[in-house]
Amino acid sequence: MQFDNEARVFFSAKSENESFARLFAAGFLTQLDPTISELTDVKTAVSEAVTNAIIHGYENKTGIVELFCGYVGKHIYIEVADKGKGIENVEQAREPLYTSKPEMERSGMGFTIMETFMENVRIESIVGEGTRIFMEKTLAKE
Amino acid sequence: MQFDNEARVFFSAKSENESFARLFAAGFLTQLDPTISELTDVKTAVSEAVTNAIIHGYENKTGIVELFCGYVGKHIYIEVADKGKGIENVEQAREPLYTSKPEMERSGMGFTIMETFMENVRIESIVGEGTRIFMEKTLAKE
Amino acid sequence: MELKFKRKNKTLIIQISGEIDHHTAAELRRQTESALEQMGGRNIIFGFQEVTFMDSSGIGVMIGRYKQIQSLGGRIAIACPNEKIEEIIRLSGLSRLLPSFPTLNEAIAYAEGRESDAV
Amino acid sequence: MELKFKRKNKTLIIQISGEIDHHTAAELRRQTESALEQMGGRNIIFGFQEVTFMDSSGIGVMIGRYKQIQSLGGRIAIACPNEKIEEIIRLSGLSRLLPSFPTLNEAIAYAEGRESDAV
Ligand SMILES: Nc1ncnc2c1ncn2[C@@H]1O[C@H](COP(=O)(O)OP(=O)(O)O)[C@@H](O)[C@H]1O
Ligand SMILES: Nc1ncnc2c1ncn2[C@@H]1O[C@H](COP(=O)(O)OP(=O)(O)O)[C@@H](O)[C@H]1O
Repeated sequence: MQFDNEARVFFSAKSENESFARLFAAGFLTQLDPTISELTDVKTAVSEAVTNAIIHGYENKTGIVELFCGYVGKHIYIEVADKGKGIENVEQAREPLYTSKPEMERSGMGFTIMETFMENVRIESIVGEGTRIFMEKTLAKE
Repeated sequence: MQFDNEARVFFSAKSENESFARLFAAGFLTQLDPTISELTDVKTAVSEAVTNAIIHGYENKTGIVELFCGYVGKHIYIEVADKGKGIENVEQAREPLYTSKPEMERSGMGFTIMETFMENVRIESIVGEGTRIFMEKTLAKE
Repeated sequence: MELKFKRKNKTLIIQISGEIDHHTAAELRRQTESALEQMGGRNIIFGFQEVTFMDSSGIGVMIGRYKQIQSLGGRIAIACPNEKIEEIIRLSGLSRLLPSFPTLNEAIAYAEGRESDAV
Repeated sequence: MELKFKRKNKTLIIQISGEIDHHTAAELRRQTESALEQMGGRNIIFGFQEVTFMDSSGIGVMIGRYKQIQSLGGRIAIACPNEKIEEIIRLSGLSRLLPSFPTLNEAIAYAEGRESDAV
């Protein structure tokens, strides 16, 4: 895929980096002059996926999270990936309110929020190898 | 090297991304609670190195710039790399006011600024393969 | 994220400013529990006036507190969330358990069981 | 980066706000040249009051303008740079060609050749 502009970051799977990941996505995409609402949608979806990589993928152990942002015109592409434990049942994971970690006070709303705030959310996951989330969004043209 | 926290980004060699690169470094390092002066030093050095990768390394053609930020305690490590044309004479390149592109109104102060605002600036460059700049800085402990 | 705690009648009011994510949610949970212990209170109001960001980690914390409070017969309400945060609460189907109000006074009235006063 | 141009006597005053880097320097150069053509002026003052960041690309643009202006017998001055930006100017050894002043009035006095007025 040929992007107009792209950035791919690899960072430590630490919860301090969740806000950094949002800043990264927002900072890169401001070039497209998005609305505040669009920017919040992307930040929220990125936050969900990055948090999942840290707490579910790596279960708070060390690891590296990958975050990609790219765009063609007003169409943006986001990927979030980890090389953690993977998802056994992707259908179940996508269900609203389903969480494998209720003891950590997770709400099970992560994927639902990604699907609501972004378009075409795709999950690729192999147990024992890791997970990659693909998301897209078309920004309003002014 | 084992870092307390690290982030490595690869982005398109476009001048729009110079401000993004500064935001990236500043956003990552705010976790260390630097002074505004320290943050400006790092942003300025990153800006110089990233600009050099874009205009000298790739000569404004397409390419990917790499920027790494990591820290151990209050000691920070920055790397900026390109796979561009490389530097023939590194000694000369480091000289204040030397520039190979005076017609572009370059001042030749890039490396001098990196050396003033950061510590241990090291240049690795191979003609035809690319350039990698290493910089360090120890932040004041409060 | 920064928190300010205030007790009014039987209600603990928690004014949150900044971002609520998984990283700060742990702190929100810890401090809310210790404020409940030290300051007491049967109801909780989360003041969202100055919350600039929240993801589903915030929902998790609020459901957790709802379960605690509900067993004591108390109520939880959310005051002044922005539009996007209200959408996240609505999505989670929590609007009935954790209703949102545009003003702090309306949230207090609900929490103290005097809805009609505020209307 | 945003630019505001004003003409005062023989001096073109350019108020810059935002960040000056290689990306914005091209615009600073272009707009300064076209303002000189349209509005005239023998001297230039770069107002740095609202400049939040500058790297060596800014030095390049200012040296370029210095060469242009000098050949016409004019002067260039910098008004209200912050400490870090002054350090960059000093490093480049440009303080004599492009002197900095803490106020716009002092910069104008220098540019118009009436330094003594301002002291
Ligand atoms: N990156 C990941 N690696 C492994 N498992 C994941 C990952 N992301 C999500 N999951 C699984 O999918 C479930 C649902 O995720 P989500 O909807 O985000 O809810 P929550 O994070 O609140 O549990 C998680 O509880 C977890 O079991
Ligand atoms: N990444 C790079 N790739 C190739 N050449 C470089 C690179 N960085 C610097 N150089 C060379 O070193 C010279 C001096 O660099 P610098 O001090 O930053 O000044 P300037 O960018 O103003 O020319 C440049 O003019 C260029 O010839």
